[in-house]
Formats: sequence, structure tokens, C-alpha cells
Amino acid sequence: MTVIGYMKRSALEGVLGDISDKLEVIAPLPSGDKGAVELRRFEKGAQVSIGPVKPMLPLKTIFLPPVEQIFRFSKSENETTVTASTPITRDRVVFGALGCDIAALALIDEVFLREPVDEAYRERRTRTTIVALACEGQGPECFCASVGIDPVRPGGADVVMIPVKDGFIVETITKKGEQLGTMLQGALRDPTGPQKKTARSFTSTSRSDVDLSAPAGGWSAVWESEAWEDASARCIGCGICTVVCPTCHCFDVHDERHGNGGERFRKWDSCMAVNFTMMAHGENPRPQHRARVRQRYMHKLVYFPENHGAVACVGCGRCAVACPNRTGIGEVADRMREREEDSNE
Amino acid sequence: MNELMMIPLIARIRSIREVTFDTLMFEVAIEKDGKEVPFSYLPGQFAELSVFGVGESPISITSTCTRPGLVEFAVREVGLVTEAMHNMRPGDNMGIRGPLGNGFPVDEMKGKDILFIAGGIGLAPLRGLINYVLDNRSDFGAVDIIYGARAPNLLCFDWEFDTWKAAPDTRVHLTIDAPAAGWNGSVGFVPAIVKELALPPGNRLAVACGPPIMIKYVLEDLAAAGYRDEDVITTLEMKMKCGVGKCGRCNIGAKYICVDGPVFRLSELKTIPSEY
Amino acid sequence: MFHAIRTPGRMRDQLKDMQTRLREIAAAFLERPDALFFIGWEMTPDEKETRPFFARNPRQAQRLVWNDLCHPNPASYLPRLRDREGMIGVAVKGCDARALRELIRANQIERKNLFVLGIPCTGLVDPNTGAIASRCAECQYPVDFDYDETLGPMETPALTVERSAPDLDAMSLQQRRAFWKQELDKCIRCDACRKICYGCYCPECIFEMSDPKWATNRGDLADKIFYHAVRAYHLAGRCVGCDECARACPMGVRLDLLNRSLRDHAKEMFSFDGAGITDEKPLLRTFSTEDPDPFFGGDE
Amino acid sequence: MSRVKVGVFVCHCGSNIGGTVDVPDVVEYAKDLPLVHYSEDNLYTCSDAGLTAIKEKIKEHGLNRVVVASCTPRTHEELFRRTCEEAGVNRYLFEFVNLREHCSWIHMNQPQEATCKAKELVRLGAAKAARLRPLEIARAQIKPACLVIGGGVAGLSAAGSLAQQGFEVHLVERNDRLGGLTVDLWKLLPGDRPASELLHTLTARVTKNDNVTLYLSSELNEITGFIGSFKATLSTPSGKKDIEIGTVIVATGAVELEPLGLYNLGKTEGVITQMGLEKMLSDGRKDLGDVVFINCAGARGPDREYCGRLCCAVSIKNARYLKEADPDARVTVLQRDVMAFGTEFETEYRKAMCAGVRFIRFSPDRPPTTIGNDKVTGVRIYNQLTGEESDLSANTVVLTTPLAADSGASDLAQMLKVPVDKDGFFLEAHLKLRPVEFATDGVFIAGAARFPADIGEAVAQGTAAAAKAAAPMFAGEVSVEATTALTNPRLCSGCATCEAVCPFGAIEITQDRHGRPVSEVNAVMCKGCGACAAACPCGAIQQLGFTDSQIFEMVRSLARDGDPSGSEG
Amino acid sequence: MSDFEPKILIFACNWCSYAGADMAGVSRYQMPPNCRIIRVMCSARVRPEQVISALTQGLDAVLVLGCHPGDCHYTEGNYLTRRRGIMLKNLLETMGFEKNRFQVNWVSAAEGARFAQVVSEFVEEIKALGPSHVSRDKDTGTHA
Repeated sequence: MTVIGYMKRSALEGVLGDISDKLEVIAPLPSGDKGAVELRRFEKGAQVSIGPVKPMLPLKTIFLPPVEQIFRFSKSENETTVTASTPITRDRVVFGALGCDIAALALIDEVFLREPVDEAYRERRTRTTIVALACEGQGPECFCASVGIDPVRPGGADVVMIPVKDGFIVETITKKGEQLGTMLQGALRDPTGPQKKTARSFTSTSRSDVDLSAPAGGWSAVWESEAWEDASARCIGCGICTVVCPTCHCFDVHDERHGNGGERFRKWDSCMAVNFTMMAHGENPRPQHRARVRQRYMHKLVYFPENHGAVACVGCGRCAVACPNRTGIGEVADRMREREEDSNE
Repeated sequence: MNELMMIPLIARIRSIREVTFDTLMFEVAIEKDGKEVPFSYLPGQFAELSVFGVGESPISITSTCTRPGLVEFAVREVGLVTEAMHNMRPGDNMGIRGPLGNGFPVDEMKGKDILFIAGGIGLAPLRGLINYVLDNRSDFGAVDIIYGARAPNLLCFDWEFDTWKAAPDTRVHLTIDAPAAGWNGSVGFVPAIVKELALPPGNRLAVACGPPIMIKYVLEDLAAAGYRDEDVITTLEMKMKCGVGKCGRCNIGAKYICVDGPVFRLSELKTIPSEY
Repeated sequence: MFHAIRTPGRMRDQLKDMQTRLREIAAAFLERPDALFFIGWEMTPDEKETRPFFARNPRQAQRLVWNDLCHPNPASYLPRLRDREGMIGVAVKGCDARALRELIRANQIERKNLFVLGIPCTGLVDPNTGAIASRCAECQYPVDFDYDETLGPMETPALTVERSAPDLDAMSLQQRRAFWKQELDKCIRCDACRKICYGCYCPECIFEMSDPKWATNRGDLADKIFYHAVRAYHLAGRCVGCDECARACPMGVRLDLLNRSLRDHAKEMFSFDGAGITDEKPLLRTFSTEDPDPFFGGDE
Repeated sequence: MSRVKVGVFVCHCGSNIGGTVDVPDVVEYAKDLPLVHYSEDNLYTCSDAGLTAIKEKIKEHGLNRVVVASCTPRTHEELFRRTCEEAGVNRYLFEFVNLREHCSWIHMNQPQEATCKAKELVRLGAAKAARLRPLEIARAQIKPACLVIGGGVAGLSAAGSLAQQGFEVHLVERNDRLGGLTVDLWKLLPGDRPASELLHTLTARVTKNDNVTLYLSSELNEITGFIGSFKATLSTPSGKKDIEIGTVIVATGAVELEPLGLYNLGKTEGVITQMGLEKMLSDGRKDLGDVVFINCAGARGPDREYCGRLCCAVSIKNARYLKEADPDARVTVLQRDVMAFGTEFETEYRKAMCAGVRFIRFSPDRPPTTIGNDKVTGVRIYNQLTGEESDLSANTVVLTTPLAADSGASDLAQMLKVPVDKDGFFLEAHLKLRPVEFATDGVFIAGAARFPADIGEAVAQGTAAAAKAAAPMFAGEVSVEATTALTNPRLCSGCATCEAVCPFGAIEITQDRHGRPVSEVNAVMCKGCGACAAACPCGAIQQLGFTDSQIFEMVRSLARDGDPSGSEG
Repeated sequence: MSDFEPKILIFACNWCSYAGADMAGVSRYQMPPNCRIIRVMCSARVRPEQVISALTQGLDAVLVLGCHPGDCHYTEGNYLTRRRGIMLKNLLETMGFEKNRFQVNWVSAAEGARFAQVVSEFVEEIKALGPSHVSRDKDTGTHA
């Protein structure tokens, strides 16, 4: 990890403009008029928004798009030709990625880069350079500290930009990062002593009191507990939590046909959806609403760790912000632990 | 692009044979870039068959890997994709991704007596294994097949029964749920026949596949007859989309039925919640 | 913990003692042996908003709150509970009561299984801006709804709230088209708007259906226009204007404008004065031979 | 059922289609449409040669769906359906594509576009045919018995006519005697014959015929079922009685409007209505003195806009009788217009004038007023012609009021699930085409219950309703097109939208085995209009033969499968 | 937009407007070939969702034809169509569709001339409007 220089905040848009000639640049840009932020393609002249509001749709959006065409097919007589779709056409760089989102990518890699590898996902991952923005805690909902994520120098980032006074200390971490570093040389100046010091001492203030540990007796003990009834009573099953969650990666596959051709595409899906496990002959192993709510939390806090060794939650807090009932994963975990106190009244 | 993940190869239908009024057996040849390619698999594995423009569905491979030639799939018409398959004609082509899933633990089954228990279309995944066992008859002990269906015309693969009966040390017990004209075999539900025969566990493995209600009672009877959980093997039917453990549909407990299964020992099934 | 309410001083005490009586009535109801639970509101963890709460026993009834942030509609949970044995208590303000009347008429819940507590609402507050919520511009109390108990006279409060911009009817076609392109680009088809709506109680929604495959799930503009047009149409004459759909939308898409425009048009063309106001048949379930006929001669 | 094999038969219809549309090109295009196993063209598909060709090809290729692309289904649909049936294909697995009236004849000078349109129409037809399911025609037995509600003139005429045709008739009358309003009338036009004489002949036909079971002082209090098997419960003086019938005739008549307060009726003594006068005349009262009639009392005004049709005739008749009874008495009829139509009433009008009855016109904005508080002494009128007010002396003022709907009509309508109009009269299916029937099958209407009718009309409508009711009862069975509605209980939320929009009351909300409300369609009553299927938000109720997935597939194919003219990409 | 050839869907009710179309055919009224007719038993069978689906899947306009109010073979079908049509027209206009993309009209079985006139005028109107702003090209690439 080598510090390669200091960049003034005002030079950022210019640098991104230059890079966008060679690579596709994606950055957090304002969306709509209510201060929302969205990771979108950076066009020259756009204004990057760096600030407390995190993009509602996480970084996974540019590696696992909401809707993605898998292949196109066309039939003549009875010959069918299948042409796979090309995931991306140009190498890309993502600016302003947050620590929690980058950590989430590592968890999704566990699934999509495992044999048999998802080629489209791998191509997007390898051809994208991630420029992380060290963050000191975006909002009251953040609790990445509680799940052991370093929001300053997140693992998996190629370049880290640490905000100091009115600019950034730029540090390259990986080889890909260094290649990008060469493009940034024009806007970089040697960092001064105090700037390097503030960069080193940069700290994050996210909540560390959110406890996702298992209830007494382990999660299997609460499988039939009435507490699931309470946790799922007010939940309307809309699945926003799975949409905005950086680690959720379930998808659905649809076909479409027009004339003698057509296409297959996949789109995001949610375990909260009524028909998520509905089979063609009408059987649904998870028909009740509370079973689906239970599945969402058990998968993140029990099954994923059992298979991949880490809880599938990076503490970004988006689920609580997006949920119409402001129910977050932390609150449900607490509820499951203290269920004894409520259920015996 | 690897064919397992999302891009299917072409499966050209060579012949279609009627198994029952709502089930057809497709004999397909696998083609890649227009040329036929070999397709190797293990008994109990399945493949994702797709009808281009309609969708995909997981179908167990019912042919036997020890017999060269075409791959066979038995498809019952239950939904949109299977209905579209039933409207296909020889010469048409489907898409195929596979082989997928773990298949039966054939090596551990060597030297053991085997009790096959099947109901209705559940015989499809077992047929491949039965023929595999009969092709390597000496590697295995006694073979008993209990197979039942609602009515005589719903018994699948009836053209195999005679060859099975003729095989050495192999007994076939057919049954139907309710008496029907022209049927003089035994009448009764499959679990009842299992209890009636009461084959001792001893050196025997039980392999069961069929509708969930039948499996529930069969597992109870086997446990009552003293079969250890590791000696009972079954194959699960679950909602699947990708078939390669990524889309999350078939996730029960820490297991992904499409990758960690669909074949499970009863001992493994007891470690995951009963959501299947 | 009592929330600092933004309404003028005099109202603050009124809301406060209504909350106390709400808790007493709920607790009394939960004493009954056949009471399953009482649906009301509780504060969200960050105390900035309220959310639905299912109180199961008199002790939990003390967590129930009533203030000017009680946006959610407790009646929207009732269709799911239709098969439960026992009595369900539900606190309803004016718009919720109108929704409840629509649900009862549509056999989604039986009135005899309900203990309905009417609450005279004096206008809700938008948690982000602190001003009176724009949804209250639609405020109308149902006509002679048989509440089991009320916390006061259930009449429409005299609120002067002008409707939230933009006014679609004042826009030109091109402006409207651009407005919806920009709004629907934000939509990610998470379908929260139909899942929070009390009016969406079909066992299997056409958007979850595979035969016919109405929704193409392509996520392009055409698919979203189809989704939002059909969702709004299904609520024509049944929407009470609670704007929960807009509040639930994570991307802030202005869905309520569609329902509002249909409500205005229903009033203008058929003098239909709103869903759930009276027991009159809903707009699209009946007709009148005197309906206007803008189609004759195709002179439009 | 599956393994769909569609056969497409494109017709030249001589040169009507072949002249503009390149039929062989359409046949070639149809060959590789999805699920089409065979397609051919013939000169005249509806000819014997064409029909036998279809039957042969069905057997030869094992076709189980047939598409005929020729002319309008309205002419030969039945013919082709029978042909399919004879070849062993269910008659509803057949789809018609109109290439003549909807394509070749209207695009005669655009052969290219016509051929392209023909191909696309065939594609839509094949797409729908592939999704058709076999359907069976629903049949219902008709019990040859009829319930006639109301023993007035219309009821008696209907009951008598049915009884004479040998049908079992149950005649229910609320009062303790038959005849309805006519009982209180004195003499009738024409010929001034006493009303009782006419009633005698009508009632004799009923009381003397043992096919008729008569229930006096009885009412219908409940009825369920549909055409052919209605179950009715009557409350009779001797307790409840359940009967089973096939058809129902509503003949409940109407009542004379008594607008209390109008012209001080009910307040001032001496102000009576025409029925009151009829009573006095039949009692032989002579002491009426000078009499003033005020016509259109309570009619043709804001709250009751209709004209009573026969009240003018009544006023003319009674005015003449008064004059003849006491030539010195001054009888004046205050009228807004005299509706004395036809020869019969015109001669009565002239007879009354000759007898000395004076007719004075008044306009509705300056109506006459009665003079005298507790006893009427005269009427002040504003004479339009002379422009001044003047007083007429009158010992009796008679208000000529229209017949109004019976207050019990709306409850009966609710029970029978039939509509009433805004004045409370029963609403017939169609004023000109089906005047004595309701939209709901098996229920008929006669007499003043539909609209004020004089005795002649009541008798005529009674016999008409009897004839209409006799038709299904003679047939003994009614068969219904199978394209009726059907509910899928799994998808139904029980919200009763379908029940609300069904014009025929064919849908009922019942309970499924879990006690959940579910809609259920009565296939016999359902006419197959599909209004319910379009109203149901989630498509739980479908119209067979026009299901959502069939129509959706046609629209999808039209929108997304590209134009057949160019080479298909 | 002289060379733009719109693709128009017409729903015609079996008893009146479909028969009216037949009458137009018998009388050989020439019409532009842009329309495709789908027969339904009553105009009340046409689901508004189907109209919206047609307009968003690439068709340029939809015309629903029924019997004149009062003449419906099923007594009240077209009254329902009228009310639904009014609400749907408003909704489509609110969402940015031109006023005439979706039309309802009444044609009786005897009015062949009127059918030809209504259809020809409708096609001219749509030609003037140009392609639908939502016309999805038949073979779109990936969304991301």
C-alpha cells in the first residue's frame, strides 16, 4: 500500500473527466431533487456528491445488475442458435465506493466465483478498478464497526482516497490500483506532513453496539419461537430490504420470445416474495409469511456463515432506512435474543 | 462460456415415447456448435432443460450412464415449461445445462443389498440407478424394487419390469393404490407394501423417491424397521432456477438442494429444517 | 417516551390524553379472553416516526402511541388475518376507517371479528419537513361508520392544506411524459407500493402470475408504465388517498399523483365523492345510464 | 390433453378472398407457426368437399385444434363446430379467422398489405386455438310449472293461458280476492259494461281449472334457484308453503297515486281521487252535485315525470257517467293535455263533450286551487285563453292521478335479482325486442307492474308473458353456450366485484371448505358476456373460450412477433 | 409522418361492432389495412390491463368498439365499458399517452358505413400522432 500523492477536491471532476475518455467512470451522482445519491456513469461536467448520504442502491448494482440479459436465441426451421450476451464493453473504474459495499462484494464473490464460475460476474469484477473513499461514518444507521469492517482502508479496494482538509490522500493497494494511479499523476501533488498525519489517524465513528450474535441455545432453538410471529407481524413482505442489501444476491430467470427469436435474462429476486419457492405443480415449501421472514435472517446470520465463514451483513444499515417500518437486522437479532422476556407474559 | 452456469447447449429430440397420459420420455442428443458431443453423468444427477422463450425446469436424468447413446428424460406435464415440452416433436431442440447435482453415492452402495422404493414419476431418477446396478450386478447384493402408482396405466417404464424381474437375485413388487380392472397384482399404498415385506436392514440400503406424502410414511416405516439414518437415501424435489447453487431458490438450512443434493441421506436431511 | 409534537401547544395536550385513553381502551380490550391482539402504532427505534404495532397483552398496550406522525394504516393488515379465530382490535383514523369500510365490503375481514377504535385525527405531520402532510389535503371521514369506541367526535377536521406539487393536469403532454420518464427511471420494481396498500389483497397478484405473463419483468420503461398504470387502475374508485404507497417507496417515486388524478377524474365525471365514504357501490362495480358519453361520434 | 396439434384451413371463397389475398402464401406462412401441424387451402371450405377435407385431415394428422380462415363466424361457426365434433374434436377447440369481410373485401386494391394482414390474422387465430380447452355445453331440466305473482287482470290472464296449455300454475295474490284494481271499478269502456262481468270471465278461467293452485292473502317471501328449478317459499294464511317451479311471471300491478296534500287532498272534505269516485258510482251515490276533475294530479311533474297514459280515459269515462246520471250537474274537466289516442278513446272524448262535459285547459305553472277549508266549495282557475282568474262552483273535486309503482316492488325485485327503474316500475330486458322478459332467464313481467297499462294491455301482456314462459317449459330443457364464466377458487379473494357487475345475477359468493368467501358461477344463468372476467383484478374468474391467457397471447403475438411481410428475423 | 404505418388493435363485440365490421365488409368499404380485430362476446370483456399491455408492448393504438348504450345484447355491458373507458383514458393521459391512443366507440350491427368511417378516421389520427412513445423495439439489449 503506497501513498502516491494528494489531490485537491476541486480537481476530482476534472480527473474523472480525463479518465472517462479511456475507461467508463462510475461515481455517486445526485439523483432527483431530494438529496438522493445514485452510482451512475460519470459524464464530463457532472458533479460528484461526496457526503453523508450513501447511494440507496449499493455497489452490487454494477456487478450484479437489477436486470441482465444472459443470452439471445433465434430459431430457423429447427436450428436454434444461442449467442451469449456481452456483460460490459469497456474497462471501468468505480469512484467513491464505500467500505461496507466493497466488503459485501467479497461475500458475493464467495458464491459467484465458486465453481461453476459466473463468467459475466467474473468479467465485470476483473475489468473494474475500485476506488474506495474512506468514510468516517455516513449516517446514524451505519454499524460496520459492529461487524468488523474497516471503512478507512477496506480490503478488496484497489485504490483508497482518504479525505483530508479540502482534498484526498490517494493510496494504491493492488496492481490494478497502481495502473489507475499512473493515470492520476497529472492531478497529484506531494502530500505535506500534516496531511499524511491526518490520513494515518483517520478514524470512523459508526455504531459498534449492534449485536448479531446467536440467541441462547443457538438459532435452531428459536426455529419455532413465537418471536418470529412478532418480527413478521408488521412486515408487509415487500422485500425492499433484500433489494438495498449489498450482500443479497438471489436472482430469478425469465424468458421472452418475439417472432422466431427471444432472450433469457435474469433479474433481482427476493426470498420475501410470495412465489420465491412456488413450484410449477402448486406446492410451496415456504407458504407462510413468517417462514419467509425467518429464512431471510437465518440465511444471513446462520446458513451463509456456515458455508462461507462470515455473517452476510456488512453493517451499512440500508435495510432499516429503506424498510417502511424501519425494521433493521439488528433489531430482529435483539428481538430473537430477548424473546424469552416477551413471550412468557 | 461454460455450459453449466447459464448458457445451455442444444438437446435435439431424437424420439418421444409416451410413458403415461401426462408423462413423456424424451431421448435427446446433446449438440455443441452443431456437432454432437458426449454427455457423461452419474445416476441420480439432473439437468436444467429449457424451452427457448418459455423457461427452464430441472428434470432428473432417467437413462443409465453405463449404456452408451442418447440421454433420456421423463417429463410430467405440470407447468408452462413442461407443457411446452409436451408440444414438441422429434427433431425440435431444447436447451440443456448439466449434469447437475451430486447423484447417488454409488461407491458406498457397492457390496450392499439395495431396497428401491418409488412412487409414480418418482421412479424416473431411480430407473437410471437400477439399470446401473443391474449392469454391474456382481458389485451389489440383493435388489428389491417396490414401485406403486395410483392406477395401472400410471405405472411408468412398464417395459422395464420384465427385464428387472429376470435379473439375478432381483425382486420387483408392483402395487396400485386402488383395485382396477385387469390388475391382479397387489393393491395398497407403497408404505403399506414396505411394512408388509419388512425387509430387515442388515446390510441393506433403502433408496426412496416419490411424492412427499409417500416419502414421509416410508421414512417412518424404515425407521420402525430399524434402518439407520445413514442407510436411507432419498432425492428431493425443490424449486430451482440456476441449478448451480447461486440463485438462492433451493436453499434450505445451510444446504443448496441443487448442489449439495438432490440426493441426501436421511442423516443429512435431519440436520436441516423440515422446509421441503 | 412521549414524542415532542410539532402541532400547536393547545393540541399537544389533547393528543397526549387521547394517547392515554387509547392505551386504556387497548389494555381493556386485551383483557378479554377472545382478544388476539390490538393493532396500533409505536415509535420507530429512532423516535422520528411511528410504525404499526401488534400489542398482544395489556402490558404491551403501554407501548401504543397516538400523535401526529401515525401515518401507517393498521387496517391494511386485516386481509391477511381473515382466517384467525378471535377478536382483533384496530385503531383507525378517518382515512383508515374508510379503508376498513372498503375491506369489510369486499369480504376481506368480518366486522364481527373486529373491535374498531375510532380516533379523531387533526392532521398528520410530514416527519421530514414538519409541516402538515400533503395527504391530509384529501382528508374525509367516513359517513356513519359503526365504531365500537371513539376517542371523540369523528368528523373531518377543518384543515387547509394545499396539495403537493406538481399538478399533472396543468402540465402539457410533453412535460407529463418527461415527468413520468424521470420518475419511473428511479423505480426498481420492488413492488412495495402494492404490498403496503390495503387495497391490494388478491391471493396471487397478476404481477406474480406466469400464465398469462402480464409483467415482463424487463425493468424497462414500458414494463414500469404497465405496472404503475395497472396498479393505479385497480385502485380507481377504491383508493382513499392515504399515500402510504408513496411513503413506502424507497426511491421516492410520486405514485400518489396517479391515484390522485383518478380520484379527481372520478369526482369530476361521475361525482363519485371517494372510496369508503358511504356504503354506495364502488365506482367501477356499477354504472349509471346517465354516465357522460365522451366517446359518441368519436369527436374527442 | 396436451400435445396440441393445430390444423389451419385457409379458404379462397372463390375469388372473394383468393382474388386479393395470396392464399397459398398464407398457407405456407401458417405451416411453421408454433404448434401448427398441418395447413392447406380449399376453394370453398364451407362446401361439402371442404368439410370432408377437414374431417379427413383431422384423422390423418391427428389434429386436435382447427382454425378455419374464411368468412365471418356469424354465418358458419355452428356448421364448422359440428364438423369438428363429427371428426371427434370437441366443438370448442375451433377458431374462426375472418379473412373476407375483415380483410380481402376491405383492402381490395392493396393485395400486399391484405396478404400480410391475412397472415397475421391467421397467426393470431392459431395462437388462440393452441390455448383453447375442450368445453361441454351446460344443460338444465325445466320443471313445467310457473309461479304467477299477483292476481290482477294481468296475472289472471297469464295464469289462465298457461293453465289451458296444461302447465301447473301457482297463483299468489296478496289480497283476499282476485281482480286487483279492477274490483273497485264501476263500468268499463267500451260499451260501459260492468267491470265485475269481465272479472267473472277472467277469474272463472282460473278457478275452474285444476292446473291452477290459488293462494289468496298470500305473499312470496323467499325464492332461490334459476330457470327450470326455482324454489319458492310462500307465506299463506295456513302457514309457509314451499313450491318448486320452472318459471316466474311478475304481475303485481300498480297502485293509484294518492298525493296527500296536493290540492288539499286528505285535508279538505270533498276532494277525492278517481278510485274514490268509482267506488261512489258503483255504490249508486247521486248527491255529488257540481264536480270538477283536475287531471295530471301528481304526474308529469318534477318528482314523477311520466304520463299515466290511461288516466285521461278514466276521467273522460267518469265525467260522462256523472253527466248522464245528473244532466243538470255542471261537470268540468281541468286538463293540461288530453291523451285520448286511437279510435276508441277519441269517440269517448267526443261522447263526453256531447254529453255536456266542459274541458278547460290549464298550464302547469298556474295550476288551479281549491276553495273552502274543511269542505270544498269550488275551484279557482286561471283561464289561459281569456287571461283572467275565475271560480267554478264544485261540491266535489276529483283528482285524476296516475298509477304508481307498488311500494313492495323493489323488495320483490331484490328477491328475484331483477332491476327496477327510477320510478320503481320493473325494468324489462328490452323495450322493443323483449318487452315481457327480464334479462334474467325464466322471469317474465306483465301488466302495470312494468308500466301503467289499461285492462286491454294487461290482458295482452299476460298472455304474451305466458307464451314466453311456455317456450322453455315446453322444451323441457335449456342448453347454454359453454363459453360461460368459471372461478378458480385458489385465486379468488371473495371481494364480490364479479357479483356486482353481473347483469344476470349468475354469480354468488359462497364459502369454500375453509370458510373463506369464494365466488361461484351458475353456468346455466351465465350468458357468457365476460363483464366479470374483465372486472376481476387478479383474473380469478375467467370466461371460458375467451380467457385472459388466450387474449393476452393474441395481443403479445400481434405486438411482439413482427410483421410477417418481411423475412422473419 | 407520411410513411409511418401504425399497428392498431381493435376489440369488437360479437353482437354489434363485429357485425358492423361484417356489414362494412359486405358493402366493400375500403379501409387502411393497419387494424387487426379481436372478437370478444361483449365490449365489457375487454380488460383495461389488456389495453395497457397492448399499448406498452409496442402497439400504436387500441380501439374498443361496443353496441350503442342501451342496445347491449347483455343489457348493461357497454355501460361498464363506458365507465371503465373514461377512467382508463384519463389514466393513460395522465401517464403521458396522447389523448387518442385509446378510444372507445359505439357501432351497431347495421352501421357498416359508420364502422368504416370510425376506423379510417382513427387510423388517420394515429398516423398524425406518430409511433407510440413507449414502442419497445422488438429486440432490446441488456438493461444494465
